[in-house]
Amino acid sequence: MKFGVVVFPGSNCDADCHHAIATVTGMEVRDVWHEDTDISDLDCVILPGGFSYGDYLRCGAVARFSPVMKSVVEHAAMGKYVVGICNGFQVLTEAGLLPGALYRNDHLQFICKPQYLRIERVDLPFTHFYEAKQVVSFPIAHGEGRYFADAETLKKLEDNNQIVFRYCDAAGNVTADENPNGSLNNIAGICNERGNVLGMMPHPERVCDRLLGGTDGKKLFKSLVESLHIQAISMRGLR
Amino acid sequence: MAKETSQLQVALELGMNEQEYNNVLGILGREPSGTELAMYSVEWSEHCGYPRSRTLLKLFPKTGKYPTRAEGEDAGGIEIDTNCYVIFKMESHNHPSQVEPRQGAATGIGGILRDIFTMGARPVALLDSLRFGALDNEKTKALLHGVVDGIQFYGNCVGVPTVGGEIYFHPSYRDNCLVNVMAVGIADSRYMATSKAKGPGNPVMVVGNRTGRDGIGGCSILASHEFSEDDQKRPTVQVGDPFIEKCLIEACMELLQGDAIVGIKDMGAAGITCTTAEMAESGGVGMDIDLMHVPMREAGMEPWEIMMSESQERMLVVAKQGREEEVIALFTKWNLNAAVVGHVTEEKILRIRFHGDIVAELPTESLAAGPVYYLPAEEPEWLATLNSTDLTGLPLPSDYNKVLLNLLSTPNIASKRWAYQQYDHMVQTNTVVPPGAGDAAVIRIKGSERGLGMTSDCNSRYCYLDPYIGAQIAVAEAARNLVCVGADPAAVTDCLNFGKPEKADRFWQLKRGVEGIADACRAFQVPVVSGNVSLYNEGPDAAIFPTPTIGMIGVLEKVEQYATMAFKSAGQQIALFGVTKAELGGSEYLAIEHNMEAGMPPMLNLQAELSVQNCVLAAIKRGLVSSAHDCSEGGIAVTIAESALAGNLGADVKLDTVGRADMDLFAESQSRIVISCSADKVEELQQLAVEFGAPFCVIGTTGGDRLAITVAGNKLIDLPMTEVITAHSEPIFTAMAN
Amino acid sequence: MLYHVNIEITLKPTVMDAQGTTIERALHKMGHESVSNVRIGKFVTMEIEACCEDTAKSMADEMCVELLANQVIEQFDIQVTSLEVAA
Amino acid sequence: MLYHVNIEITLKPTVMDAQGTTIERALHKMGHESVSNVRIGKFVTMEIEACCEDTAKSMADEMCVELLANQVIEQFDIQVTSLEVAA
Ligand SMILES: Nc1ncnc2c1ncn2[C@@H]1O[C@H](COP(=O)(O)OP(=O)(O)O)[C@@H](O)[C@H]1O
Ligand SMILES: [Mg+2]
Repeated sequence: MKFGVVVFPGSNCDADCHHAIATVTGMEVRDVWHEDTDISDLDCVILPGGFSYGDYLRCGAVARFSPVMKSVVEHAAMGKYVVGICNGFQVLTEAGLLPGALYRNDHLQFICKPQYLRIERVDLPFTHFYEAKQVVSFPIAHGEGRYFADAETLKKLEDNNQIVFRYCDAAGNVTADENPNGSLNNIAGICNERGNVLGMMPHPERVCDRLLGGTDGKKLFKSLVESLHIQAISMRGLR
Repeated sequence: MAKETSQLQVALELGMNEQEYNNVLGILGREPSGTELAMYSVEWSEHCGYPRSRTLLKLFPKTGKYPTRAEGEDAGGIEIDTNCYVIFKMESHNHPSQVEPRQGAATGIGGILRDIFTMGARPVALLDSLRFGALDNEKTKALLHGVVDGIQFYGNCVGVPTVGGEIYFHPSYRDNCLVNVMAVGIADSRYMATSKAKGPGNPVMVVGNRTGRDGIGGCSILASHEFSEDDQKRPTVQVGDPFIEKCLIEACMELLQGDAIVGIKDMGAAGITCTTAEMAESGGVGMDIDLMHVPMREAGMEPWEIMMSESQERMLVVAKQGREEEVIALFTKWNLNAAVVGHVTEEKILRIRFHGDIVAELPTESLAAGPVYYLPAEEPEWLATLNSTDLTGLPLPSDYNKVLLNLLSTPNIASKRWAYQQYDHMVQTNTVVPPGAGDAAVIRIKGSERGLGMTSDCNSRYCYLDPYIGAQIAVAEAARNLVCVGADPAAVTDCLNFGKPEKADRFWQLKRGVEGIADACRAFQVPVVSGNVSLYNEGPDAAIFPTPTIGMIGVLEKVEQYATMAFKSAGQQIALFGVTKAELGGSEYLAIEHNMEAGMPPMLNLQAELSVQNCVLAAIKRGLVSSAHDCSEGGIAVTIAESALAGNLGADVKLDTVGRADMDLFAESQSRIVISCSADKVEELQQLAVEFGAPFCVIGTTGGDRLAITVAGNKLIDLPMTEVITAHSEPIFTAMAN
Repeated sequence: MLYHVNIEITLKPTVMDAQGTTIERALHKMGHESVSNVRIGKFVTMEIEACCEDTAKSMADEMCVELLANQVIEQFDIQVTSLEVAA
Repeated sequence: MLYHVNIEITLKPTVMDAQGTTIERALHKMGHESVSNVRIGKFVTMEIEACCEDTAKSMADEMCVELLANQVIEQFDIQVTSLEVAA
């Protein structure tokens, strides 16, 4: 069971993800330089936060053309897992692996703070250790996390239950006041139809240690490991 | 060269004086070239050579509790664990920020970060100490907005958390804001780098960004004629790119893991001039450089422009002969330039070539051997009267609730969340005590059980009233803030922001300030490992308040043993370490309610301070304390209010009187810390206090949704917490809302 | 032939432009009340070597679709001008 | 009269445009080798109610100096076109 964390020039949460996943899951984690194209050894690819290529032009716009992204697209097509966090989420939308786009926060400022999220789906490889509608606190830290999709795409997302996290208050109420960036429908994270690609603005890797004020993020990575187990077993079953 | 101007005129235009020009003639035995003059003018300037402050800086202690490295490099540090060094430094970017706040602040961060990683230390934290004019006018708001935007723009992208700092507002900074940035790095002593050039024949390389006409406006006197009327060609502000800096950090860290290089130095002021001169000088060698090989951003640059350029995100590297390809390959991997521009020479001459001819050729030492000035110092005549102002006759407030709310909402005391929530203060996943949670920030060090506390402090009003005591208080308060988060005060960096040193009263302030820092640091056994001097901070009518900003690092033996300032649960005991004195001089209360900035600053007894600090630190380590918060601006009333609002818990407190209720509540007496603890810990705390000889008394309990403070039997303060919270949390958001 | 290409990229009308409205508000506050309809966009200028104007245009178009614009939220407009007098 | 104003804001030629360089490199990597001199700027469009074109222009000029452009590192260019046929 192996995780890979992609390192683009300008990524700055790569080491954080590496550390969090290794300590929480005890699994093997390796860094993947953005020019490497062989990621066949990986079960799950993480696209970390940061400012890939300085976020020039648009966040994630240039990173999407890094050689590794071809392989990430194939990796996803095989049904393997991909998680994009913050800048990684932006890369996934730019690459078309997830619908919609992320742009400048409505208040036009970068914002870094703990943020309550409601978990909308717990039947996913990323979330099955959480309880339905559970409220968790993950930090956000972004200037361009405002989620947008045209009306029909948005309807499709809602109809297929592709919204995984929504910004909410401590009690789980999804209100405009709790929306930190103007995202449509308070969207903080979504998955693709197949449910193997996840994109989210909040940072689970930042809440994996009591010392840092929270451990709500652990279950996300533990869920993944568990799912990989099950997947491995069922695959063996097929032979 | 503009022929009709004599070289002496040029020298004067470059800010040299006649004596300095004659020194140059003496050294070279001939008329200097324009490039040579430019090089001497920066190397001998206050900015690089410290001719006016160098002698004072010698007063600072260079050793302390922890093994210290404080000499010879851009930044210094202490060893906090086997092979684990903390490297840190503070630097000012005041004038650039006043001209262009966003880029000024941004490039300030870029510069201080390079000072850290050039030594082989990975930057792990940033703090920024900011000072502006009164927040009531649009110009100040624009400056604050621009500076904070520059810090978030550069700091967030480069991936170093901004975990602390301070923001003060005072009219004396209206035309000269202060932007002091402190960077902290962690180095494995086995991979630490030096900035000494060694080994004749070794290649000298310029790596990182390309060189353009950034920040050379000051030298435009040297412009040849076809350029000189068009200053568009010479932007005087540097423009920073945090993405390039991030790549540069990673490339340098990778480079220093190997052994391909001999030395490395970051380019700051007068980039190639300073780095070649200082690396050669400290290595006792010379260099032969050909500017033709420097990677350029624009065509047609003149040699002196290339030598003076302050283009950002560049380093000078001395590699080992035959290893240059490795170095180039490594930087190319990160899309950065790397080019061999010359080599180290036996002979201690700095020789600069351009298009085949030699444009500068000077003895290496001569650049470092600049003049030293001993300036007259004189106490300002207005000070004595100001100090002896009689404050005993002041009218007492009629409504103490109102006074407390006013204090909580003055921009100097109100929450700075508006600023720090724009900073990524969590990246690198080490931030244990984030901004707003304690008196100092605490970060963990992955792979070590140690933790690091860090803070920056200076109450410049105290320094204005008495620079010696004010500077001592800055050191004492920084240490106290560290103690309040459970950290043992360990080492200091400083940034000396003062006025024009040629004015005797300004120089007196500088001298007394330095003496105050030096004496206080000795008392705390903390070395001054690094720092920076920023003089000539003057508005049209007066100098800024003297501002010797102190940056201090503390060590937590076990990072889990940290403390914060929030009351944790209802029904806990509130206690005070230290004593309140009958003093109001220099207090925020005096300024806000009586609009006076007079009297003497609070008195400071370093022994009393140490007993309180050592006692509280011991108490925190033993787990006796639920919260700790020191008394500073606004006095004990504000301290209690802040612990209450941070925990969203009320409090009921009873205080004795020193004679005047406004003193009991708002005096800024030093060496005081308010803690909370569970009732069953009180006795042990009492014993501990006796052991350490620290005054201690229980003053109240936590709980409820009101803040009540009774003085000598009269309930003077009684407010719903909601009101307290609003007063403190909203003012700066409101002021900055467009 | 060498062509100068100017590409204007703006948010689609259906995408809320917080920047434009904020700046409009600021301008009004500064006393420029007669200003309305403020919108912010970015533009990219470049030179393209191509056989003819249409090719240059279609190349620019391709670059916009691939990289320069994100058509989920943005629309773009391309202007091509020749930098040489046709032979 | 109502005027349409188009303001182009670019970095001064001597100021580093790392963004432009990075985008150019990306375009080359994507096979658009014939592209050069890529520079990126922002533009602001607005409508101004003014007595005459010159007034509109000078108002826009003021706005650039005060708010829209940072003249330390940026330069700007203003185009004014009337939206009505003069009476
Ligand atoms: N006020 C000060 N206190 C202690 N050290 C100082 C002070 N000012 C400068 N220094 C030290 O002098 C050396 C040169 O400082 P500086 O010129 O700021 O470095 P840089 O070359 O990075 O600009 C550094 O080691 C710095 O720490
Ligand atoms: Mg330096």
